[in-house]
Amino acid sequence: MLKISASNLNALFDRIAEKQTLYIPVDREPNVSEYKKYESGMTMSKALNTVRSAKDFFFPQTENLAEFKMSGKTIEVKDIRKENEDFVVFGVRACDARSFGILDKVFLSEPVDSFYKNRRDHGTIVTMACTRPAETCFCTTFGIDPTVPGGDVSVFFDGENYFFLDNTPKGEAFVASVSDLLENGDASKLAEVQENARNIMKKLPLAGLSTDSFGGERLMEHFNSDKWAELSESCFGCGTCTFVCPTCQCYDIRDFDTGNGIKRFRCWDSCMYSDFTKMAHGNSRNSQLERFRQRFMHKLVYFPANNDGEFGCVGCGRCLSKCPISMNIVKVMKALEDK
Amino acid sequence: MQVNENFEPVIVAFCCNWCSYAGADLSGTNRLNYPANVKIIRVPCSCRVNPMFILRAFQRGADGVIICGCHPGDCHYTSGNYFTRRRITLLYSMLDFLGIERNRTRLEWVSAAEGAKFAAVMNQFVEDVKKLGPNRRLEDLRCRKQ
Amino acid sequence: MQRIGVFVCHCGTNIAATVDVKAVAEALSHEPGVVVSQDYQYMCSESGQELVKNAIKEHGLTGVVICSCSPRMHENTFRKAAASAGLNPYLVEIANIREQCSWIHKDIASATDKAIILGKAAVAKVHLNAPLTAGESPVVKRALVIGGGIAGIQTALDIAEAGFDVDIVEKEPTIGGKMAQIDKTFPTLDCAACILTPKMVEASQNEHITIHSFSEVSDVKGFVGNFTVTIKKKARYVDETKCTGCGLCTEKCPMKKVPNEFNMGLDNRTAVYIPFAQAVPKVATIDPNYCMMLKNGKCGVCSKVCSVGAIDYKQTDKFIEQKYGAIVVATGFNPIKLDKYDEFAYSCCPDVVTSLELERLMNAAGPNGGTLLRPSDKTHPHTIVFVQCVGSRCDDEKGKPYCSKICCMYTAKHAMLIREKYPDTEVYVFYIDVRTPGKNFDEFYRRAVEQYNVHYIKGMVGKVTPKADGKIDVQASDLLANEQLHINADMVVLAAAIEPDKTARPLATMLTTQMDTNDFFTEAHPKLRPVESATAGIFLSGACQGPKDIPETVAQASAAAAKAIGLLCKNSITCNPCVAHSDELMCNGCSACEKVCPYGAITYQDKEFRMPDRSTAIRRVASVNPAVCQGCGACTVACPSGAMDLNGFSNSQIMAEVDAICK
Amino acid sequence: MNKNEKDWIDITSGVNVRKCMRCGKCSATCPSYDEMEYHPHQFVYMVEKGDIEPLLNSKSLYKCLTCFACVERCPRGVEPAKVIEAVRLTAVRKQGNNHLLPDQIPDMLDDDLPQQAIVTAFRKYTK
Amino acid sequence: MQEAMIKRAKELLADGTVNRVMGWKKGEFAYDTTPAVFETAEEIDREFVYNDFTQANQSKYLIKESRKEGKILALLKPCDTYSFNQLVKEHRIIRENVYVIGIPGGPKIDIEKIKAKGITGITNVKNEDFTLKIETIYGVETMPFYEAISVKCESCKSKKHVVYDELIGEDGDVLDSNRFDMVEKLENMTAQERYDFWRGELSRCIRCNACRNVCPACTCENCVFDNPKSGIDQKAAADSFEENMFHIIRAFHVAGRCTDCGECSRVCPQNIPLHLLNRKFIKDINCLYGEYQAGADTTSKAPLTDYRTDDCEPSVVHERGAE
Repeated sequence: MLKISASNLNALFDRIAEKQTLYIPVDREPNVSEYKKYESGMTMSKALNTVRSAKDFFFPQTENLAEFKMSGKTIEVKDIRKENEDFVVFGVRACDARSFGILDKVFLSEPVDSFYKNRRDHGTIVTMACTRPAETCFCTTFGIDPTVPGGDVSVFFDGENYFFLDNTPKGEAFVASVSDLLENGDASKLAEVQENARNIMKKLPLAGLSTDSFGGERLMEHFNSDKWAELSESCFGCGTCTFVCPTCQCYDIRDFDTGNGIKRFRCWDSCMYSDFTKMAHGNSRNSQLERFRQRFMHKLVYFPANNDGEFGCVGCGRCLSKCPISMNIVKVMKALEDK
Repeated sequence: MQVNENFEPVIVAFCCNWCSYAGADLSGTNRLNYPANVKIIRVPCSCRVNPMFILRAFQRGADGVIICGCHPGDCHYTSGNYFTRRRITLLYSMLDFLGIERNRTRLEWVSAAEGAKFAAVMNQFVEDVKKLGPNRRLEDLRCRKQ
Repeated sequence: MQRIGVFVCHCGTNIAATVDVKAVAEALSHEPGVVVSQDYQYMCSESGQELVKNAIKEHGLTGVVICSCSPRMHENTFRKAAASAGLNPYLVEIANIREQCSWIHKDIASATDKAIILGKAAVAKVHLNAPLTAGESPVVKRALVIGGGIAGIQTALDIAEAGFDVDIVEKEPTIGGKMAQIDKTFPTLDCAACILTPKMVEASQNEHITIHSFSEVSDVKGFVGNFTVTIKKKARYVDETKCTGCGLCTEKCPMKKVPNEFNMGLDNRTAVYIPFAQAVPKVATIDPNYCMMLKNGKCGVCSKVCSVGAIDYKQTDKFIEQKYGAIVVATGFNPIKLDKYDEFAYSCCPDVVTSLELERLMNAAGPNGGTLLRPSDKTHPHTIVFVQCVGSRCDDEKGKPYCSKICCMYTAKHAMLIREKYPDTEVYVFYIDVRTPGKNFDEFYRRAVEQYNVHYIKGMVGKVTPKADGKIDVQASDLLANEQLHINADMVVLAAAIEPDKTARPLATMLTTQMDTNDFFTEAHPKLRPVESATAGIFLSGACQGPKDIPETVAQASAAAAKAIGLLCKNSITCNPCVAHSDELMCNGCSACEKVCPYGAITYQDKEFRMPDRSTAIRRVASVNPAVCQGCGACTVACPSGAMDLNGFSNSQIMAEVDAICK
Repeated sequence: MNKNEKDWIDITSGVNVRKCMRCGKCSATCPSYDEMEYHPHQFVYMVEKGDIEPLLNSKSLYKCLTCFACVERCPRGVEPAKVIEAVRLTAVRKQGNNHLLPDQIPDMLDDDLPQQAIVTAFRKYTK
Repeated sequence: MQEAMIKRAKELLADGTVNRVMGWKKGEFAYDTTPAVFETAEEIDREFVYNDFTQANQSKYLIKESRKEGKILALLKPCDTYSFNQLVKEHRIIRENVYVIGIPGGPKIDIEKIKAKGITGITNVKNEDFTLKIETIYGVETMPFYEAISVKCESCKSKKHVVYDELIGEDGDVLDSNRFDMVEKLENMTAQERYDFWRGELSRCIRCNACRNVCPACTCENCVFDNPKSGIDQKAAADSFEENMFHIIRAFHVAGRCTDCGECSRVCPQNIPLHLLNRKFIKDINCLYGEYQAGADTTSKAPLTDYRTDDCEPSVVHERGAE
């Protein structure tokens, strides 16, 4: 397997950054990491995962869709679409890597979201296998093996060297473009590292969590559950869970009058918000209970119902650590599951 | 600081109907010059000026915002400008705290008789804002003129 | 879709000389919604207005922008023109391109650019203008006068004269106030009682006047034309309707050692009393602090002697509620307390008196039957020293910063009266300045000096020391002679500063009227609206607004009456439609707006609402009384929810202007 | 008229002499009035005019007992005693030396003299 | 402490004083407690928790809860009592429908501070003599208690309960807090430095609205930022201006009403020190208009709905500190 030693990693980054924009996770504060555009000398974070997910690169929080301008009494529409430049996201974890599959189902099915597709076409996802999962991790619940992270290229770390495994043609091209920096290496230690990580996963507090009680066929039962009242009681209706979630894909389209023309943009929206999908008649989900239920029903029931049983959650655990009042999908699943 | 001679700042002035707007009228009646950069918005009382309006002006490309009201104690509505004074003091303090240049904001008391003061205040304010250059710290890039 | 007309005025050359008016009209014609854009020589002229009116009709305009002189000049002109053409007058906006553009700029290009921007701002605003209708609110044809002194009496008589019902609320058992205590009046030296008491009687007999004596205002609600006032009628333990004022009870009452407030405590009265012979209403009152029957249930003499059975020991405070269209405040004044002025020995020497006490000492109905005697030993004083400005014009917290205005004149009066009646008495007046503006006032003062030989000395008294022989040493400076004087006096009279009555401050809170730091009521405008408070429907009469002598008080009382009559004559009041309004669905009832409203126009109500989730909820929400709101907008900024907005200057309108200017 | 001197007195006394409304209550109340050539109100008035030279040369300076009766009673808060004090200080400084030196004190010391008097004397007669 | 609270809560439920109890519910881990309403003694026995991690300010829930049938028991920490009082003052909470027990407050622990040490896989946290013993799947770690104290508790303003019907434990005093230190430090920076600082912080904002939705002073029926009619509604921190606008206006709307409970910073997923904006206003109000603590009572006039005729002019802002 091709490898690079940990000490040479930055040389690799420099090389990538010569040709494309490279994003790597860096520490903002100790063990709090975020993706940053790579600049020479940056150190990759050792934190397990970034605060915000990697979906931002393909489905940014806001993006302009079109522009109009009133000149006199006529309206001129400006098409601002343009081909994206190539970029690389390095260090994506297995959970986030899986989330692209979920987002693709939404944005790449007909009608194709050309803005999303443009970014997907030009972005290379380099993943990083997990060795030290946290107590909030539950990706295995959704059948994800964090030691085999996927993406265009999977990267494994055995403590000394980073090993590269391409999974797609795009990944193959990527590895080829940096192959002169890589060398063939002994990957024998990797299996041990992976086995070790898998064993830890089994010991995690949420290891026993199962999706058995969920899926499209359980719609009415869960929808009508009397547990929602209690579960949603303390929800403040903020969008934290939604915005840190790698799979949440809802957005709103708005017009912004700049004074010199209109910019039509879309921005993330959250089904937890009181004005989500507000229409002329008002709001379709008027209570926080309904809104709260919507978010979890979507991930656990509606999404699998429409997508061959695939759940809309990847178990990254971000919402577990970020919810202001510590209410989250795990608590919902545990409350609703068959006892 | 270098002054860009070609820079013509956009200045929004909120003037209360009873004193400052009349003061501005008086400076016109007396043909006292002040730069055309200043555009006045008439409000019933300085206490009608919502911090939102001030921020909105900066968002949309204003380089300076000035509020003018009756002198304390002379408010047509007896107490409006006292509230203005507290609100605007705190708002300006917050803008300062966020690192926005101090001279982009001002509050002045101009009575209906102080046409000369109105012109002098505006001349000074425009000059101060010119020295600062265009508002970059509190603008909305989307609104920048192409 | 809006159909907006823009009309650019040349104002002769006033605008056209510096602003290219044709270019302005051309530029504005391209603004969204503008269907007609014209310029004209004089837009405010008859034919200019015709142009606007015709355009409104011809193009079916929904909004009009006039680019012309200041709105303070002709806004009303154009609003009226629009109204006559069938357009709501509040759909007219003015862009001020004269005072704020053509007159201040010399460069045609930049002035034209600015005029276009101002025009665009007005167009942007007029897009959001809403038709407004001035509301009307009915007027209750009854007035309340608070205070039954000469100010209140005069106001009440004048209002009654005009045919309106008027109630006087007086906190003392009788009306009459301070003037009833005064002996003679300057500068004519006629007897105060002789001119006041007929007015008191007239008030009591006027069919339109109701006197609530021994009563206080305890609550005021409502607004101009429609106040609801709760009046507390304090228990006087005597049935007013039965008492004939015969005075037998006062003669028989065994409790005779009650300090007589009417005579400034210089003599005593009984526990059941009638303040003075000409009291109106002439009804006895029992003082519960001294009445033995009320204190410990032993006595009951008055009840036994009263032939009409008017005594009622079980009487309690009664509250009556009444509606009024106008309220006149006439709460008057009091001399300040002098206990902080140790140097004048007022607290320790009975022969150091205030001027008001001297009035009683000299009054025929006073404690000495009109003979001036020293309070200490009832001997005739041969040397009397008057001290001016005691507590007036004082910078410190002991006194008042203002001039009490009346002291110079009444001191001259006192000096003159004493010299007239007791020519053997030497009278010294220590003054800082003698202030005598007023008809026949200076002549009066000069008479005191020239004809009556009163010794006026420029300088202040520094120290008053009672001596063992009963005399009083007055140490003072004569500034003109530059010497220090010691006068061996028999009496010292202090011209104490006057201050507003203590009841005025809580009353002002109830009325939501403004007061200055000295607790004088603030007039709506110091020159042009001197008898109105800033709160509509509340008028000011007499010394509650500032120190005044009797002629001035009466003049102001009649002026306040005239203003009140002007209001009461109307069947309804037209309200300014540019007032605040609350969006009840947004309001969260936090009370911030109420706290900043200078007019008390905002009240809260619990209302039932249908909530978005189809449930119903009782919510506390603000509502603005459009008759009271003056449209300042303070509440709109205090409201964090954005529930409060102002007609004519709405958030969206102002922001549209901002946007247009910054574009 | 010595403007500097007047400014100096204004500063050292901390008194705004223009607040005086010429009522003369300070002089009326002054226990040392008869001892003085210039009286408290004159100090205030003359300092306001800038007519300071006569005051500096007058014994009146040292007649003020600093009893503060004038300060207490002045209705305008002018504080004449402080003005007199400031003039006195001007005089002391002008002459370049103190009127009282510490060395002289033991000779002058009277056993009955209260401590306060010594302190007061120092305040009055030294820089 | 937890036992005493449970005992008293059950008593009050049993004697009918209240029909509900507002408390905290145990989570999946040692630290993820959730505010919850309990209706039965069984629920309380099973799930009620009060420990070093029960940080959430519960006063905001009481707006809704106090409008329901019957009386609710609120267990309020000293800081929560200020928020509660302020909400009573603003007529948001119906005081009669809440039975308040004052309970001792923090210092509470911020789990993020433990995680910042690189400690992960946390299964339990024990406080043993001010040393935290953190059990993880990777072994046991220790750290000093004080290093894990949450930001809001680090600069606690008061240990005094300003409102309560009864107390469990002792009442404390208003503290001489260091809470303005950071504000002062920023004030002493140059304008450019301050600008850079706040750009660095606010540019991270993702407009999740957690700060606003958790804030006990933000109780509008409909926030201006959600109301298209307000003209300033925004859904996203689309650029630097909107980040500024949102946080300035929010701080302004709560100025004089913010009780400095610190929830805004606690819940921010991006760790923006939002409380500094509120503290800046509190500090200014204290300096310019006299000491004022929102929530300390229910009668005083709030500084922004009050004035003095001799208030300072806004120019003081321009005349003090560094430019």
